[in-house]
Amino acid sequence: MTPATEPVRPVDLQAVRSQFPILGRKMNGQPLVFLDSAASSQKPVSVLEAMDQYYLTRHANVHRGVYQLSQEATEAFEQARRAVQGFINAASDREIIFTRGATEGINLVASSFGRQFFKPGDEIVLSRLEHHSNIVPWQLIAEQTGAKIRVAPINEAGELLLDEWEKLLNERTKMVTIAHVSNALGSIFPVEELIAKAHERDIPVLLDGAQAVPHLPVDVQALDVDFYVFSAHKMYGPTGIGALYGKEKWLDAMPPYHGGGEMISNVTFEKTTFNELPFKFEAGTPDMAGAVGLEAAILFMEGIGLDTIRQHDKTLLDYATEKLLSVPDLKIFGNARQKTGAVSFLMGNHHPYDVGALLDQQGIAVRTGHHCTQPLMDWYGIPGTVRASFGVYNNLEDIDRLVAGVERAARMLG
Amino acid sequence: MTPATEPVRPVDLQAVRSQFPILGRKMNGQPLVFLDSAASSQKPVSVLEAMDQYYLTRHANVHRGVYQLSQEATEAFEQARRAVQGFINAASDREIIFTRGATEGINLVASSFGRQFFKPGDEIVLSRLEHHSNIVPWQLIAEQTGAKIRVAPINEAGELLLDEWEKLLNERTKMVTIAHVSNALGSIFPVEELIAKAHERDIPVLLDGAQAVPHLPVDVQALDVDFYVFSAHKMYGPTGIGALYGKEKWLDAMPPYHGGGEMISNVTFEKTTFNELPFKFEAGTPDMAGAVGLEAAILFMEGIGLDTIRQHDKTLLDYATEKLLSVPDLKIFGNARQKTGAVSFLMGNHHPYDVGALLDQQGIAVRTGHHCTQPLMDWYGIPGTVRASFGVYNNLEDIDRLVAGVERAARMLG
Amino acid sequence: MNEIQEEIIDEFSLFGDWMEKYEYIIELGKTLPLIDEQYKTDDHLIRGCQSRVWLHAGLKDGKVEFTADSDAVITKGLIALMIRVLSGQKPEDVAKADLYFIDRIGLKEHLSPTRSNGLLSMVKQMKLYGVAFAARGEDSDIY
Amino acid sequence: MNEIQEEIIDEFSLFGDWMEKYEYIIELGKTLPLIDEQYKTDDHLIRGCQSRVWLHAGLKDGKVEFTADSDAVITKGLIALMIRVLSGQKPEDVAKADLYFIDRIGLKEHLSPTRSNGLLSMVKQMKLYGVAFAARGEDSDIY
Ligand SMILES: Cc1ncc(COP(=O)(O)O)c(C=O)c1O
Ligand SMILES: Cc1ncc(COP(=O)(O)O)c(C=O)c1O
Repeated sequence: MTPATEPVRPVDLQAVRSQFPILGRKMNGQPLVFLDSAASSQKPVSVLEAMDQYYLTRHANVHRGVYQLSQEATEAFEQARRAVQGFINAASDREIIFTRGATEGINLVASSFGRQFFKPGDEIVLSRLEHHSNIVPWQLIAEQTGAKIRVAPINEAGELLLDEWEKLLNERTKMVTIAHVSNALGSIFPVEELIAKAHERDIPVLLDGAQAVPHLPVDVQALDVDFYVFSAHKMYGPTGIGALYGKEKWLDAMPPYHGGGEMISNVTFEKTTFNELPFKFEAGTPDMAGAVGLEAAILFMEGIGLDTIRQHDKTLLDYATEKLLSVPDLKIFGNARQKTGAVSFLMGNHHPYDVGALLDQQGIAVRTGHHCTQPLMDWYGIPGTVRASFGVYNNLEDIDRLVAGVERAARMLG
Repeated sequence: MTPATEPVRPVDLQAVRSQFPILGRKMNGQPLVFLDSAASSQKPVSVLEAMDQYYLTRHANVHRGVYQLSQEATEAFEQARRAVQGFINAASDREIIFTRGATEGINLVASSFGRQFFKPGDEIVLSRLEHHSNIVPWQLIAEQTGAKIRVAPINEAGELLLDEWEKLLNERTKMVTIAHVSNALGSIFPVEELIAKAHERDIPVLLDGAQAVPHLPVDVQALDVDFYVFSAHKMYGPTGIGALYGKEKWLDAMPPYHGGGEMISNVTFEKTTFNELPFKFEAGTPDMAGAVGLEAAILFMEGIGLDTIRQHDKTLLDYATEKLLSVPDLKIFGNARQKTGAVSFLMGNHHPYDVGALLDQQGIAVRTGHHCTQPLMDWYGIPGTVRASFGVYNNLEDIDRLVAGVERAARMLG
Repeated sequence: MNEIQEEIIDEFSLFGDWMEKYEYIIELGKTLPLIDEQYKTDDHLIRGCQSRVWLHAGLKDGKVEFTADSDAVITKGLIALMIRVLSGQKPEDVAKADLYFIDRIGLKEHLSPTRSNGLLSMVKQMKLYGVAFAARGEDSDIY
Repeated sequence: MNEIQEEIIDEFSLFGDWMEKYEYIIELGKTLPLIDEQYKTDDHLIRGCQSRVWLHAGLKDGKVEFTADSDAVITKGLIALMIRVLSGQKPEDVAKADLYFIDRIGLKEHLSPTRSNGLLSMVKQMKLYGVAFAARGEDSDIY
């Protein structure tokens, strides 16, 4: 996030796009323009190959086999863990828990941390623009423990009101849980500042990094963040896997989440003791192939260069913003100074569903609706937006097609 | 499980083995003999191709997209659900919840059913030979709710003592949770009888089918079972996915498990309402590719024929049992009349680790240790066993290699 | 009822491309027999993920009459087509209607359970009204 | 200490195949300086998933002395090798020992963190004893 001192190498779009054969598909007779990567990105061939390779040569159950193949599978799996550790610069691979995705990571922390530390009257602070996955798990644990949720307001532009936010923090605050990047608006939150302020009061902070890792370099040690979650499928990796980073001191203090194989040290009907980190939180046979796929996704991104990815996203976002604003009656939702990955808008008074359906007829895939952020949409007083979001494979032509498609839809809707 | 009236077609081993390139590997200079399918089976190429195909042509996030590609992905995912429904003959696809595997399925039921229905003093009945994944989740919820675990005894052969088991059932019993097939011993439990007896007292029954589905046809409606769980990775499918079957009346009555996207109907900070089945229990972006892989695994098994698979397993098990019993000083653990999939043994007084390590040197992959069934091993008074378990790709030569390997290990260990 | 379906299929066969088809659907939306404002409540709401649909049914002279509304125009147009086919039919016929025209005019995807526009739930609801009226057999409002 | 390692490497270089190697390791198991029964408690247990290992350390004449036991014979043999290298060495040398011989005699896989035989934890524990004795500097038992 520090500005690059030397010029950043641009993306070799042709090389990158050749890794994504799906982009060659036609939809409703038109070449596909895929602008829904924030929901789930496409996967490069290298990720699929890594998983196939794992299955074809190294698969066996992990961690307890005395035989060679099991050892190779374990090594593949643990190497993937170290890749994730490196990707977000965690201090130790013991702090990396594989999960199904961001949602499971948040549920794990809410349930396990919450059952241990939340008391009636305690408070959990989040923001108005959180994804449902960063709201509902806290509602569930709040109901079970008697804790309360406090909602930090944002301004019209989609920026957090820092002063208002700080006023919410007090001695009852037991957790701050907040998006690093908003999926609905693209806002980047000033997380360094938020974390520093929360830590002044000894409040731990969880960052929902689902929309951050595909676009920004993340350094959990530099951030000094307590928990960080993300999903592989939004960063060119497979479905069904993601990671939870947690500071060792917290993970050690938290009770286990699921029970089962792998996470135990000793089981009797009288007393069961639990395994050490990270295994304590990984009950059952893990998704080894998924972990290997996530590692391949990290290699894919690092191969292009995180700076290059960031720069390319900025190019797309700036271009899209400028072009869309030139469309009469089009209103962009979310004008934060710091943004990445997505642009949300409404076309006149037209329902986003109508615009989306007409874009689909033109081969353009965008997301429409509330983007799992109903409280935010309610606050704006709208049913939802049309959201175009970007992957490293998108080009300026995709944006041109989008803008032309929106204009055409607007003409048809009258 | 009904005896076949007409002769069952034998497995075309050459065709089947050609689907598993990993079986051609050499280990420690010897051709691999893979006898650890109960821990995790190998995957046929068709499963990998189905997943690749999904990613290369149909991937997008599911359920909420207005565009074509998202619809195709949703259709692929929901078709996989119907394939699972058909595989176990569930009444409705609303009763099929995708999970990470058997462990997560049991945790989901224990936590969600338990929080709703367990009161202090209530009892959960399971057996002495359960896998840790069917013990620890119940210990965790018992601790939270004040319920108690009652352990049904088995005999030396590894069979449930039906009379003793029945005596454990009473008006405080709120759940019977039991393996369909034992992973450590291979015993098949008389689940029809168990379910009928439990239902006489209105007690719901969960079957841990992790080791059953790879070998036996399962019909949840004929069984009238309340919950059924299994993992894809033990039945030729990918890691990271499995399924929970639950009768609709139970799933409807249970509170949601995880919070997040997909599982909600409406979210406000004041009140969140939940989606209908099966989505209520599937928070977050699901593992679409994993589901497609599970479907491909079902097609693989059905292509061979479940009767053929069952028959082949019986051939392997009978042959292995006979041959191993001919080895002096070798003792088989688990001599239930009904068995499938695995044979567990100890060689004289030798530690299973020693035998396993020497088998590994000969290219033979078996599992050694407690097989995540410590209470069972404690009861036998042994540290563990050596377990050879079978997949549809194993042949009699594999068994011959195993027996020769064990004999050699025994000579070396003296 | 099938005559009406054939009529619609004929109409749509005239369109050269998707644009003309959708322009027509959007036009149709404006002809939708609108639900009385008093019924535009949560009771009459068929919640789809994307667009909301309100539906009301009554029985008049032994025939079912539907009125509806939606916040999305394309959805309105599709409902208008459905109502054109099902309104004014006998309850039994509504209950067992086979709406094959949707497929034939190339709009099947809008009725897929994977499209969360609430349309499929709406068709189900319409048929349920047919069943209910058939069982009661006298003129009335349901809901 | 490295002389002993070289010695072991030489010995193992004589073996034609894995069988002879393992037969030798099994033999070595019988030479393991056994831990005194009184120390065979949970305090001295290094729990691996598969085989259990008990380890005791003392300091005599400024040199570390290890005794141990395991329920698995191959594990015992491997420990015997480790003790042959590390017992009788100065605490500082134990603390910073580089046990390269394991790799050279082709047994590296037994020390992998993915092999849950407790051996890797044992090596760590032995080095920790080295560190502890070096810090104290007088003859004693630890644990
Ligand atoms: C009987 C039994 N139950 C449950 C499990 C847990 O399955 P998984 O690790 O795939 O969740 C296993 C597999 O180890 C098993 O054999
Ligand atoms: C900001 C944010 N948080 C959490 C999630 C949930 O991620 P997943 O569905 O992969 O668990 C998403 C994705 O939809 C998201 O955008």
